Amino acid sequence: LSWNRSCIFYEHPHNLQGSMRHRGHVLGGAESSTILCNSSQCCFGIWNQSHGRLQAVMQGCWGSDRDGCDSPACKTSPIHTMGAILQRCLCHSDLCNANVSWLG
Amino acid sequence: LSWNRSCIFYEHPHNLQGSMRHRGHVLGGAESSTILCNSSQCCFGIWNQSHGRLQAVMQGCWGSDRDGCDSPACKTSPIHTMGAILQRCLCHSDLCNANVSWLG
Amino acid sequence: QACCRLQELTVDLHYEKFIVVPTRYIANNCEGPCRFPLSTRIPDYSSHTVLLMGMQERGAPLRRSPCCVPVKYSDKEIIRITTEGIQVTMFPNMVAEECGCR
Amino acid sequence: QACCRLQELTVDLHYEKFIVVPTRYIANNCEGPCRFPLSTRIPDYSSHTVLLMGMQERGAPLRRSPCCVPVKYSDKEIIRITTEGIQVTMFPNMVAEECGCR
Repeated sequence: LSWNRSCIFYEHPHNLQGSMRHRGHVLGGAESSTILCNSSQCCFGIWNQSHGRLQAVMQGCWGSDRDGCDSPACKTSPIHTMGAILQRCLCHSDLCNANVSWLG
Repeated sequence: LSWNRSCIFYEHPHNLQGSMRHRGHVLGGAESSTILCNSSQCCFGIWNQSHGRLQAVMQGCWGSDRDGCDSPACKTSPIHTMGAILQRCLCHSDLCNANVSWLG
Repeated sequence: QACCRLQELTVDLHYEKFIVVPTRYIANNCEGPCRFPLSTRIPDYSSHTVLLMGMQERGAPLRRSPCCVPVKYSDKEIIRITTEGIQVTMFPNMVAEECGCR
Repeated sequence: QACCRLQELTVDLHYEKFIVVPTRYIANNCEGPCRFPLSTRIPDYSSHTVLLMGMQERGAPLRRSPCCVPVKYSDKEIIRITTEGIQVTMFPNMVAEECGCR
Protein backbone atom coordinates (compact mmCIF):
# COMPACT_ATOMS: atom_id res chain seq x y z
CA LEU A 1 0.00 0.00 0.00
CA SER A 2 2.98 2.32 0.41
CA TRP A 3 2.88 3.26 -3.30
CA ASN A 4 -0.73 4.38 -3.23
CA ARG A 5 -1.68 8.02 -3.27
CA SER A 6 -3.09 9.21 0.07
CA CYS A 7 -5.90 11.76 0.00
CA ILE A 8 -8.12 13.31 2.61
CA PHE A 9 -11.49 11.58 2.66
CA TYR A 10 -14.59 13.46 3.72
CA GLU A 11 -18.21 13.33 2.67
CA HIS A 12 -20.65 15.85 4.08
CA PRO A 13 -23.53 14.04 5.76
CA HIS A 14 -26.25 16.12 4.08
CA ASN A 15 -27.34 16.80 0.50
CA LEU A 16 -25.04 14.13 -0.88
CA GLN A 17 -26.17 11.29 -3.12
CA GLY A 18 -23.68 8.53 -3.76
CA SER A 19 -20.13 8.26 -2.51
CA MET A 20 -16.56 8.22 -3.78
CA ARG A 21 -15.54 5.70 -1.11
CA HIS A 22 -15.19 2.93 -3.75
CA ARG A 23 -12.17 4.72 -5.26
CA GLY A 24 -9.88 3.69 -2.42
CA HIS A 25 -9.37 2.20 1.01
CA VAL A 26 -10.48 4.48 3.85
CA LEU A 27 -8.21 4.44 6.92
CA GLY A 28 -9.80 5.20 10.30
CA GLY A 29 -13.40 6.01 11.04
CA ALA A 30 -13.32 9.64 12.05
CA GLU A 31 -15.43 12.21 10.24
CA SER A 32 -12.41 13.26 8.19
CA SER A 33 -10.00 10.43 7.37
CA THR A 34 -7.33 9.36 4.92
CA ILE A 35 -8.03 7.27 1.84
CA LEU A 36 -5.50 5.22 -0.15
CA CYS A 37 -6.46 5.46 -3.81
CA ASN A 38 -6.86 2.21 -5.71
CA SER A 39 -6.93 3.36 -9.32
CA SER A 40 -5.20 6.73 -9.64
CA GLN A 41 -2.71 9.18 -8.17
CA CYS A 42 -5.29 11.97 -8.03
CA CYS A 43 -7.10 13.63 -5.08
CA PHE A 44 -10.13 15.89 -5.40
CA GLY A 45 -11.89 18.36 -3.15
CA ILE A 46 -15.17 20.27 -3.31
CA TRP A 47 -15.96 23.17 -0.96
CA ASN A 48 -18.98 25.38 -0.47
CA GLN A 49 -17.98 29.04 -0.46
CA SER A 50 -20.24 31.30 1.55
CA HIS A 51 -19.57 34.67 3.25
CA GLY A 52 -15.86 34.28 2.51
CA ARG A 53 -15.64 30.91 4.26
CA LEU A 54 -15.05 27.48 2.71
CA GLN A 55 -16.84 24.45 4.02
CA ALA A 56 -15.78 21.02 2.76
CA VAL A 57 -18.45 19.08 0.88
CA MET A 58 -16.47 16.13 -0.51
CA GLN A 59 -12.81 15.08 -0.47
CA GLY A 60 -11.33 11.85 -1.73
CA CYS A 61 -9.64 9.97 -4.54
CA TRP A 62 -10.55 10.89 -8.10
CA GLY A 63 -10.81 7.82 -10.33
CA SER A 64 -8.64 9.03 -13.22
CA ASP A 65 -5.26 10.73 -13.63
CA ARG A 66 -6.26 12.10 -17.03
CA ASP A 67 -8.96 14.60 -16.03
CA GLY A 68 -6.73 17.63 -15.56
CA CYS A 69 -4.96 16.45 -12.41
CA ASP A 70 -1.87 18.42 -13.42
CA SER A 71 -1.02 20.35 -10.28
CA PRO A 72 0.54 18.96 -7.10
CA ALA A 73 -1.39 21.63 -5.16
CA CYS A 74 -5.13 22.19 -4.82
CA LYS A 75 -5.82 25.21 -7.05
CA THR A 76 -9.55 25.59 -7.22
CA SER A 77 -11.88 26.94 -9.85
CA PRO A 78 -15.32 28.24 -8.90
CA ILE A 79 -18.67 27.05 -10.19
CA HIS A 80 -21.68 29.33 -9.68
CA THR A 81 -24.79 27.25 -9.82
CA MET A 82 -28.09 26.64 -8.01
CA GLY A 83 -27.56 29.83 -5.98
CA ALA A 84 -24.28 28.59 -4.49
CA ILE A 85 -20.58 28.95 -5.19
CA LEU A 86 -18.60 25.73 -5.13
CA GLN A 87 -14.81 25.56 -5.33
CA ARG A 88 -13.25 22.37 -6.67
CA CYS A 89 -9.79 21.05 -7.43
CA LEU A 90 -7.89 17.98 -8.53
CA CYS A 91 -4.27 17.55 -7.36
CA HIS A 92 -1.63 14.85 -7.35
CA SER A 93 0.43 14.90 -4.15
CA ASP A 94 -0.28 13.15 -0.87
CA LEU A 95 -3.04 14.85 1.13
CA CYS A 96 -3.00 17.78 -1.32
CA ASN A 97 -6.78 18.00 -1.02
CA ALA A 98 -6.67 18.80 2.70
CA ASN A 99 -6.89 22.52 2.05
CA VAL A 100 -7.24 24.92 -0.83
CA SER A 101 -3.79 26.25 -1.65
CA TRP A 102 -4.94 28.72 -4.28
CA LEU A 103 -8.51 30.00 -4.51
CA GLY A 104 -9.91 30.49 -7.99
CA LEU B 1 -56.69 -18.39 -47.25
CA SER B 2 -58.44 -17.23 -50.41
CA TRP B 3 -56.84 -13.76 -50.16
CA ASN B 4 -53.30 -15.06 -50.07
CA ARG B 5 -51.05 -14.82 -53.08
CA SER B 6 -50.35 -18.21 -54.69
CA CYS B 7 -46.89 -18.81 -56.10
CA ILE B 8 -45.15 -21.81 -57.60
CA PHE B 9 -42.89 -23.42 -54.98
CA TYR B 10 -39.77 -25.26 -56.04
CA GLU B 11 -36.36 -25.71 -54.51
CA HIS B 12 -33.68 -27.54 -56.44
CA PRO B 13 -32.37 -30.46 -54.39
CA HIS B 14 -28.69 -29.64 -54.95
CA ASN B 15 -26.40 -26.70 -54.22
CA LEU B 16 -29.02 -24.97 -52.11
CA GLN B 17 -28.48 -23.79 -48.54
CA GLY B 18 -31.53 -22.69 -46.62
CA SER B 19 -35.12 -22.53 -47.82
CA MET B 20 -37.86 -20.00 -48.51
CA ARG B 21 -40.51 -22.44 -47.30
CA HIS B 22 -41.11 -20.33 -44.15
CA ARG B 23 -42.61 -17.53 -46.26
CA GLY B 24 -45.85 -19.42 -46.85
CA HIS B 25 -47.88 -22.59 -46.64
CA VAL B 26 -46.88 -25.23 -49.20
CA LEU B 27 -49.77 -27.17 -50.75
CA GLY B 28 -49.12 -30.74 -51.91
CA GLY B 29 -45.92 -32.70 -51.76
CA ALA B 30 -44.88 -32.99 -55.38
CA GLU B 31 -41.51 -31.74 -56.56
CA SER B 32 -43.12 -28.55 -57.84
CA SER B 33 -46.06 -27.32 -55.78
CA THR B 34 -48.06 -24.23 -54.92
CA ILE B 35 -47.33 -22.02 -51.89
CA LEU B 36 -49.74 -19.56 -50.25
CA CYS B 37 -47.71 -16.56 -49.13
CA ASN B 38 -48.06 -15.48 -45.51
CA SER B 39 -46.49 -12.04 -45.51
CA SER B 40 -46.57 -10.56 -48.98
CA GLN B 41 -48.22 -10.58 -52.39
CA CYS B 42 -44.95 -11.25 -54.18
CA CYS B 43 -43.60 -14.35 -55.96
CA PHE B 44 -39.99 -14.88 -56.99
CA GLY B 45 -38.16 -17.21 -59.32
CA ILE B 46 -34.52 -18.02 -60.03
CA TRP B 47 -33.40 -20.00 -63.08
CA ASN B 48 -30.07 -21.26 -64.29
CA GLN B 49 -29.51 -20.31 -67.95
CA SER B 50 -27.29 -22.67 -69.89
CA HIS B 51 -27.07 -23.42 -73.61
CA GLY B 52 -30.23 -21.41 -74.21
CA ARG B 53 -32.26 -23.43 -71.71
CA LEU B 54 -33.63 -22.34 -68.34
CA GLN B 55 -33.65 -24.69 -65.39
CA ALA B 56 -35.53 -23.67 -62.25
CA VAL B 57 -33.37 -23.30 -59.12
CA MET B 58 -35.85 -21.72 -56.68
CA GLN B 59 -39.43 -20.53 -56.86
CA GLY B 60 -41.62 -19.32 -54.01
CA CYS B 61 -42.97 -16.39 -52.03
CA TRP B 62 -40.77 -13.36 -51.57
CA GLY B 63 -41.07 -11.89 -48.05
CA SER B 64 -41.61 -8.24 -48.98
CA ASP B 65 -43.78 -6.32 -51.44
CA ARG B 66 -41.35 -3.39 -51.43
CA ASP B 67 -38.34 -4.94 -53.15
CA GLY B 68 -39.24 -4.03 -56.71
CA CYS B 69 -42.18 -6.43 -57.07
CA ASP B 70 -43.80 -4.01 -59.54
CA SER B 71 -44.73 -6.24 -62.45
CA PRO B 72 -47.60 -8.77 -62.57
CA ALA B 73 -45.45 -10.85 -64.97
CA CYS B 74 -42.07 -12.48 -64.42
CA LYS B 75 -39.64 -10.26 -66.32
CA THR B 76 -36.19 -11.48 -65.46
CA SER B 77 -32.84 -9.77 -65.23
CA PRO B 78 -29.63 -11.75 -65.61
CA ILE B 79 -26.77 -12.03 -63.16
CA HIS B 80 -23.42 -13.29 -64.44
CA THR B 81 -21.48 -14.72 -61.56
CA MET B 82 -19.42 -17.71 -60.51
CA GLY B 83 -19.23 -18.85 -64.12
CA ALA B 84 -23.01 -19.14 -64.44
CA ILE B 85 -25.86 -17.02 -65.71
CA LEU B 86 -28.86 -16.82 -63.40
CA GLN B 87 -32.17 -15.22 -64.35
CA ARG B 88 -34.38 -13.91 -61.55
CA CYS B 89 -37.68 -12.09 -61.20
CA LEU B 90 -40.19 -10.84 -58.69
CA CYS B 91 -43.86 -10.59 -59.73
CA HIS B 92 -47.21 -10.01 -58.10
CA SER B 93 -49.93 -12.13 -59.71
CA ASP B 94 -51.00 -15.67 -58.84
CA LEU B 95 -48.52 -18.28 -60.12
CA CYS B 96 -46.69 -15.56 -62.08
CA ASN B 97 -43.40 -17.26 -61.21
CA ALA B 98 -44.29 -20.49 -63.03
CA ASN B 99 -42.47 -19.38 -66.15
CA VAL B 100 -40.36 -16.53 -67.39
CA SER B 101 -42.63 -14.24 -69.44
CA TRP B 102 -39.87 -11.90 -70.58
CA LEU B 103 -36.20 -12.86 -70.57
CA GLY B 104 -33.77 -10.14 -69.54
CA GLN C 1 -34.12 22.84 -42.95
CA ALA C 2 -35.39 19.92 -40.92
CA CYS C 3 -33.23 18.05 -38.44
CA CYS C 4 -31.57 14.66 -38.62
CA ARG C 5 -34.22 12.09 -39.55
CA LEU C 6 -34.91 8.86 -41.42
CA GLN C 7 -35.56 9.25 -45.14
CA GLU C 8 -36.56 6.60 -47.64
CA LEU C 9 -33.73 5.52 -49.95
CA THR C 10 -33.86 2.68 -52.46
CA VAL C 11 -30.62 0.85 -53.17
CA ASP C 12 -30.10 -0.84 -56.53
CA LEU C 13 -28.56 -4.27 -56.02
CA HIS C 14 -28.00 -5.05 -59.73
CA TYR C 15 -24.39 -4.04 -59.18
CA GLU C 16 -23.88 -6.46 -56.31
CA LYS C 17 -22.45 -9.52 -57.99
CA PHE C 18 -23.44 -12.02 -55.31
CA ILE C 19 -27.01 -10.98 -54.46
CA VAL C 20 -29.49 -12.85 -56.65
CA VAL C 21 -32.76 -11.66 -55.08
CA PRO C 22 -33.84 -8.94 -54.57
CA THR C 23 -32.41 -6.59 -57.18
CA ARG C 24 -33.38 -3.53 -55.17
CA TYR C 25 -34.71 -2.74 -51.72
CA ILE C 26 -35.53 0.15 -49.43
CA ALA C 27 -32.43 0.67 -47.29
CA ASN C 28 -33.26 4.20 -46.04
CA ASN C 29 -30.73 6.80 -45.00
CA CYS C 30 -30.30 9.29 -42.17
CA GLU C 31 -30.25 12.88 -43.33
CA GLY C 32 -30.32 16.38 -41.90
CA PRO C 33 -28.27 18.60 -39.64
CA CYS C 34 -27.45 17.96 -35.98
CA ARG C 35 -28.36 21.09 -34.05
CA PHE C 36 -29.44 22.17 -30.57
CA PRO C 37 -31.73 21.48 -28.88
CA LEU C 38 -31.27 17.79 -29.62
CA SER C 39 -33.63 16.64 -26.91
CA THR C 40 -36.75 18.01 -28.57
CA ARG C 41 -35.73 17.01 -32.07
CA ILE C 42 -33.88 13.73 -32.11
CA PRO C 43 -34.66 10.85 -29.79
CA ASP C 44 -31.22 9.29 -29.97
CA TYR C 45 -28.12 11.21 -28.97
CA SER C 46 -25.34 10.70 -26.47
CA SER C 47 -23.68 12.83 -23.78
CA HIS C 48 -20.62 12.77 -26.03
CA THR C 49 -22.59 14.37 -28.87
CA VAL C 50 -24.07 17.02 -26.58
CA LEU C 51 -20.60 17.97 -25.31
CA LEU C 52 -19.15 18.12 -28.85
CA MET C 53 -21.99 20.39 -29.91
CA GLY C 54 -21.39 22.57 -26.85
CA MET C 55 -17.76 22.98 -27.94
CA GLN C 56 -18.89 24.00 -31.42
CA GLU C 57 -21.33 26.52 -30.05
CA ARG C 58 -18.54 28.16 -28.05
CA GLY C 59 -16.47 28.44 -31.23
CA ALA C 60 -14.02 25.64 -30.45
CA PRO C 61 -13.16 23.96 -33.74
CA LEU C 62 -13.94 20.26 -34.15
CA ARG C 63 -12.13 18.17 -36.73
CA ARG C 64 -15.33 16.10 -37.03
CA SER C 65 -18.75 17.61 -36.35
CA PRO C 66 -21.63 15.53 -35.02
CA CYS C 67 -23.20 13.63 -37.87
CA CYS C 68 -26.68 12.20 -38.53
CA VAL C 69 -26.27 8.42 -38.80
CA PRO C 70 -28.27 5.21 -38.38
CA VAL C 71 -28.27 4.07 -34.77
CA LYS C 72 -30.53 1.06 -35.34
CA TYR C 73 -30.65 -1.29 -38.28
CA SER C 74 -32.82 -4.22 -39.25
CA ASP C 75 -31.78 -7.37 -41.09
CA LYS C 76 -32.97 -8.44 -44.51
CA GLU C 77 -33.45 -11.86 -46.04
CA ILE C 78 -31.62 -12.23 -49.32
CA ILE C 79 -30.75 -15.03 -51.70
CA ARG C 80 -27.13 -14.93 -52.69
CA ILE C 81 -24.71 -17.04 -54.66
CA THR C 82 -21.61 -18.41 -52.99
CA THR C 83 -18.97 -20.92 -54.02
CA GLU C 84 -21.20 -23.54 -52.40
CA GLY C 85 -24.24 -22.63 -54.51
CA ILE C 86 -27.40 -20.67 -53.82
CA GLN C 87 -27.97 -19.60 -50.21
CA VAL C 88 -30.94 -18.10 -48.37
CA THR C 89 -29.56 -15.90 -45.61
CA MET C 90 -30.47 -13.07 -43.24
CA PHE C 91 -28.06 -10.23 -43.95
CA PRO C 92 -27.47 -8.07 -40.86
CA ASN C 93 -27.68 -4.26 -40.74
CA MET C 94 -29.26 -3.84 -44.16
CA VAL C 95 -31.99 -1.29 -43.39
CA ALA C 96 -31.57 1.93 -41.38
CA GLU C 97 -34.46 2.04 -38.89
CA GLU C 98 -33.57 4.89 -36.51
CA CYS C 99 -31.28 7.89 -36.73
CA GLY C 100 -29.27 9.81 -34.20
CA CYS C 101 -26.55 12.44 -33.91
CA ARG C 102 -23.17 10.89 -33.12
CA GLN D 1 -5.10 11.21 -45.43
CA ALA D 2 -5.73 8.44 -42.96
CA CYS D 3 -9.07 6.71 -42.63
CA CYS D 4 -11.78 7.00 -40.00
CA ARG D 5 -10.18 6.43 -36.60
CA LEU D 6 -10.24 7.39 -32.93
CA GLN D 7 -8.39 10.58 -32.04
CA GLU D 8 -7.77 12.07 -28.62
CA LEU D 9 -9.94 15.09 -27.85
CA THR D 10 -10.15 16.89 -24.50
CA VAL D 11 -13.46 18.49 -23.61
CA ASP D 12 -13.54 21.50 -21.27
CA LEU D 13 -16.36 21.10 -18.75
CA HIS D 14 -16.00 24.57 -17.17
CA TYR D 15 -18.94 25.61 -19.34
CA GLU D 16 -21.16 22.83 -18.09
CA LYS D 17 -23.07 24.44 -15.27
CA PHE D 18 -23.98 21.23 -13.45
CA ILE D 19 -20.75 19.25 -13.56
CA VAL D 20 -18.62 19.99 -10.49
CA VAL D 21 -15.80 17.46 -11.03
CA PRO D 22 -13.95 17.01 -13.34
CA THR D 23 -13.51 20.31 -15.16
CA ARG D 24 -12.11 18.59 -18.22
CA TYR D 25 -11.71 15.06 -19.52
CA ILE D 26 -10.60 13.09 -22.55
CA ALA D 27 -13.75 12.42 -24.56
CA ASN D 28 -12.06 11.51 -27.89
CA ASN D 29 -13.59 11.92 -31.30
CA CYS D 30 -13.86 9.89 -34.50
CA GLU D 31 -12.18 11.53 -37.46
CA GLY D 32 -11.21 10.75 -41.02
CA PRO D 33 -12.82 9.79 -44.30
CA CYS D 34 -14.90 6.66 -44.98
CA ARG D 35 -13.47 5.03 -48.09
CA PHE D 36 -13.18 1.62 -49.72
CA PRO D 37 -11.97 -0.91 -48.85
CA LEU D 38 -13.55 -0.63 -45.44
CA SER D 39 -12.76 -4.18 -44.43
CA THR D 40 -9.02 -3.67 -44.26
CA ARG D 41 -9.22 -0.24 -42.68
CA ILE D 42 -12.09 0.03 -40.25
CA PRO D 43 -13.22 -2.82 -38.05
CA ASP D 44 -16.77 -1.54 -37.62
CA TYR D 45 -19.03 -0.98 -40.58
CA SER D 46 -22.40 -2.29 -41.67
CA SER D 47 -23.85 -3.79 -44.85
CA HIS D 48 -25.87 -0.57 -45.11
CA THR D 49 -22.68 1.51 -45.18
CA VAL D 50 -21.06 -0.74 -47.78
CA LEU D 51 -24.10 -0.42 -50.05
CA LEU D 52 -24.24 3.39 -49.65
CA MET D 53 -20.57 3.61 -50.54
CA GLY D 54 -21.18 1.39 -53.56
CA MET D 55 -23.85 3.85 -54.73
CA GLN D 56 -21.43 6.75 -54.35
CA GLU D 57 -18.74 4.93 -56.30
CA ARG D 58 -21.16 4.45 -59.19
CA GLY D 59 -21.87 8.17 -59.17
CA ALA D 60 -25.33 7.97 -57.60
CA PRO D 61 -25.72 11.04 -55.39
CA LEU D 62 -26.36 10.54 -51.67
CA ARG D 63 -27.95 13.26 -49.60
CA ARG D 64 -25.86 11.99 -46.66
CA SER D 65 -22.52 10.30 -47.20
CA PRO D 66 -21.21 7.65 -44.81
CA CYS D 67 -19.71 9.35 -41.81
CA CYS D 68 -17.02 8.42 -39.27
CA VAL D 69 -18.74 8.24 -35.87
CA PRO D 70 -18.35 6.61 -32.46
CA VAL D 71 -19.89 3.14 -32.43
CA LYS D 72 -18.89 2.33 -28.87
CA TYR D 73 -18.79 4.61 -25.86
CA SER D 74 -17.74 4.21 -22.26
CA ASP D 75 -19.29 5.79 -19.19
CA LYS D 76 -17.61 8.28 -16.91
CA GLU D 77 -18.04 8.95 -13.21
CA ILE D 78 -18.77 12.60 -12.50
CA ILE D 79 -19.86 14.65 -9.54
CA ARG D 80 -22.68 16.99 -10.43
CA ILE D 81 -24.99 19.38 -8.67
CA THR D 82 -28.73 18.85 -8.82
CA THR D 83 -31.69 20.43 -7.05
CA GLU D 84 -31.23 17.66 -4.45
CA GLY D 85 -27.60 18.54 -3.77
CA ILE D 86 -24.29 16.98 -4.80
CA GLN D 87 -24.50 13.67 -6.63
CA VAL D 88 -21.90 11.07 -7.63
CA THR D 89 -23.11 9.45 -10.82
CA MET D 90 -21.96 7.38 -13.79
CA PHE D 91 -22.77 9.38 -16.91
CA PRO D 92 -23.40 7.14 -19.91
CA ASN D 93 -21.77 7.53 -23.34
CA MET D 94 -19.19 10.11 -22.29
CA VAL D 95 -16.07 8.74 -24.01
CA ALA D 96 -15.81 7.57 -27.63
CA GLU D 97 -14.02 4.22 -27.56
CA GLU D 98 -14.43 2.82 -31.10
CA CYS D 99 -15.19 4.36 -34.45
CA GLY D 100 -16.99 3.12 -37.51
CA CYS D 101 -18.43 4.29 -40.82
CA ARG D 102 -22.21 4.63 -40.66
